[in-house]
Amino acid sequence: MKKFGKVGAVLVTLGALSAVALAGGPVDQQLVIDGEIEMITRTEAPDGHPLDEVISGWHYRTGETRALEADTFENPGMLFVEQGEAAWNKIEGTEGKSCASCHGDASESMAGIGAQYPKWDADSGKPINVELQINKCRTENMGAEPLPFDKGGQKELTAYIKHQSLGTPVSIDLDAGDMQSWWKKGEEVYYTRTGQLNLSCASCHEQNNGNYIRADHLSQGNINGFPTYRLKQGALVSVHNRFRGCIRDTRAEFPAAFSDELMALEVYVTWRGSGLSVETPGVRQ
Amino acid sequence: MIGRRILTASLACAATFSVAFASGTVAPDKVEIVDGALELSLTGTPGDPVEGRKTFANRKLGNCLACHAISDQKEQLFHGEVGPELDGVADRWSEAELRAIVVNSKELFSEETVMPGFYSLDVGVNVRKDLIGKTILTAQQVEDIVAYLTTIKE
Amino acid sequence: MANAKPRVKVPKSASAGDIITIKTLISHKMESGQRKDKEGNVIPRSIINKFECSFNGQPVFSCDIDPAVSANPYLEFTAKVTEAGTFTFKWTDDDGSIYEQSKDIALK
Amino acid sequence: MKLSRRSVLSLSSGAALALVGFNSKQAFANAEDTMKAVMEFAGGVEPADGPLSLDAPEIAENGNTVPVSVSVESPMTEDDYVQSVAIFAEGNPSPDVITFNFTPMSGEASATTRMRLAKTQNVVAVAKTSTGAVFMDKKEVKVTIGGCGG
Repeated sequence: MKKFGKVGAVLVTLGALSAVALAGGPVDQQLVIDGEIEMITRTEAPDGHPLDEVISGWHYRTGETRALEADTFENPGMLFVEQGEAAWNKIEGTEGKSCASCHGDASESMAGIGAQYPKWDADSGKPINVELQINKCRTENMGAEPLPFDKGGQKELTAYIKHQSLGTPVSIDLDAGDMQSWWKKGEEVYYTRTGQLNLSCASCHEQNNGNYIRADHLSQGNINGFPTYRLKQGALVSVHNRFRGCIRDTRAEFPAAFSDELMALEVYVTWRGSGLSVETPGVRQ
Repeated sequence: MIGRRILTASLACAATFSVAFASGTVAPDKVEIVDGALELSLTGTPGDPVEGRKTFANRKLGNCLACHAISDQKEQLFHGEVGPELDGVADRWSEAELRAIVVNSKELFSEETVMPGFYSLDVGVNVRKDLIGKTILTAQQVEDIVAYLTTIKE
Repeated sequence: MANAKPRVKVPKSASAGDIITIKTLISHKMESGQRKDKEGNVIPRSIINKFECSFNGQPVFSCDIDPAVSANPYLEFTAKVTEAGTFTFKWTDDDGSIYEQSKDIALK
Repeated sequence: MKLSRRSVLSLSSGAALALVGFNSKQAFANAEDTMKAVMEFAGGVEPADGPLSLDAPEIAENGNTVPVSVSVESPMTEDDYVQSVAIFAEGNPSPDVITFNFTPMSGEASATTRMRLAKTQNVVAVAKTSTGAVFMDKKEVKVTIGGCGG
């Protein structure tokens, strides 16, 4: 088609403008947290992945933001991880138990665990994430109310649990139960265009990762840093909050947190980031 | 694939409608892109390039700078790079082609393009309730942007 | 703010005459008083407005904070160590709450 | 029920309006207001160029959290030390950001914090010494604009 020739010719000259030129693409740097923990932030994509290399969103942020994540003192997300630790030890519910009553020291009992979620839950016949696993524990073992979405310390406790896997490569078990069909459903959600702006996750994070959309440097949209500290909100942001925010921005109605649609998306997007170190709490723009 | 229209109308046929359309506005579901072009104004009222320049930059309206860089708007910081740079766009495309691209570029390029249709009901699923049946821009805003783009020559 | 909780980083020891770097971070939403809620009402200002650091009772560093400081205020500054002792840190909230922390330092 | 834009936003667990530092539509300060604040801080002394440096990113990834550092070369003795350094933002609703107060026990006159910038603008730092000298430094920080119009 002749029109494509024209478009292609223009693409070559991209970035020639001077109205604040932004350097594109992921930054070539290694993330080492506190000068000790060497993080895997770029790795070969798993079989069947549409991209060759899986890259953490950390590489797409500015030097100042990258530095914040590399230092666990300067990372403001760690304030909330500490609050999550307090929640871990807090006795709640009719059974007089805290998380620690059964699981003890999280640095031992939860090490590496966060890297394996979402996980197949045979009881509900669905995948569950860390947030829902916490609620399952609360209702079944603690005699406590489930935490509502993003409230009651849910983000903090989730971040605390996932932080115990800092550095562990993301690896979810897609052979368990019916995980394959949830993966498939998640893939469908990922590629479905939504809203008046008619965009899918792939429009930005697969087709355009590395490009700037205005001044926003599009990443691959991996979620290995979640719950993540977002500079914009000055707070921890959960995966489902971000999913909903992105879908809303396409000018669409957006699904409920932990709905089947978003759980399937979490399974699929987590898989897309397979092999990346858990960065929780990441620091993003 | 979402509601791609089959192009059946000929240019001559579109021309015969011009009298009827001159006094009114073509509804988005009546727009017919023919051979990658839309010869006739959507409104019959000439576009205003000065308004078009503003609509182009306005983040609530065209938000064109989100994806396209253009030297003519250097006073605006941060131009995106998701779509092609638009310098000299009027040398590469005719007014009728530019109108078609702004209205619904999916009919010219492919369904794969990221560019939204700014005067099209060819949209994604689950459109926000208050926007159902509405286009991103009005017909006149499209005409204004087209008038602006036709001034962008090398 | 009920859950404001400070974090402070001070070296455990230093030689006499060393200038050390101190980092502090406290969780606080720093409501600027310049925003409106969904109903259009101004959300009242609620910030930490003052921070003070002393060493063995002597003032080392302080600051007066305005609403333009980000949520979860971060402060980094230096102190000259002349003797072993205790650093105390104090944050003052608009609502009158005071948050305090202290850290000991030894001489090498 | 017809959902208004506002009610739709309210469904989004407060992500849009409730959490950012400043509202986007409000009056902003300007260079003139800022100079007024500077002169008040400086006690009427005209600031000069001097051993004060202000460090902030050329492009801030997000205007709600912008790192900023100041540093003044000074002997920091009882006789000659930097008393305070104030930071102002020319394009915020109010120019005041923070005032750092030092003592000889500070060892150095340097400090770092994180600030909110409502838009691309100049950031100004002014230092006052115990000997009555006043220095100023200024830097433009470009604040990014998000892609999704929202």
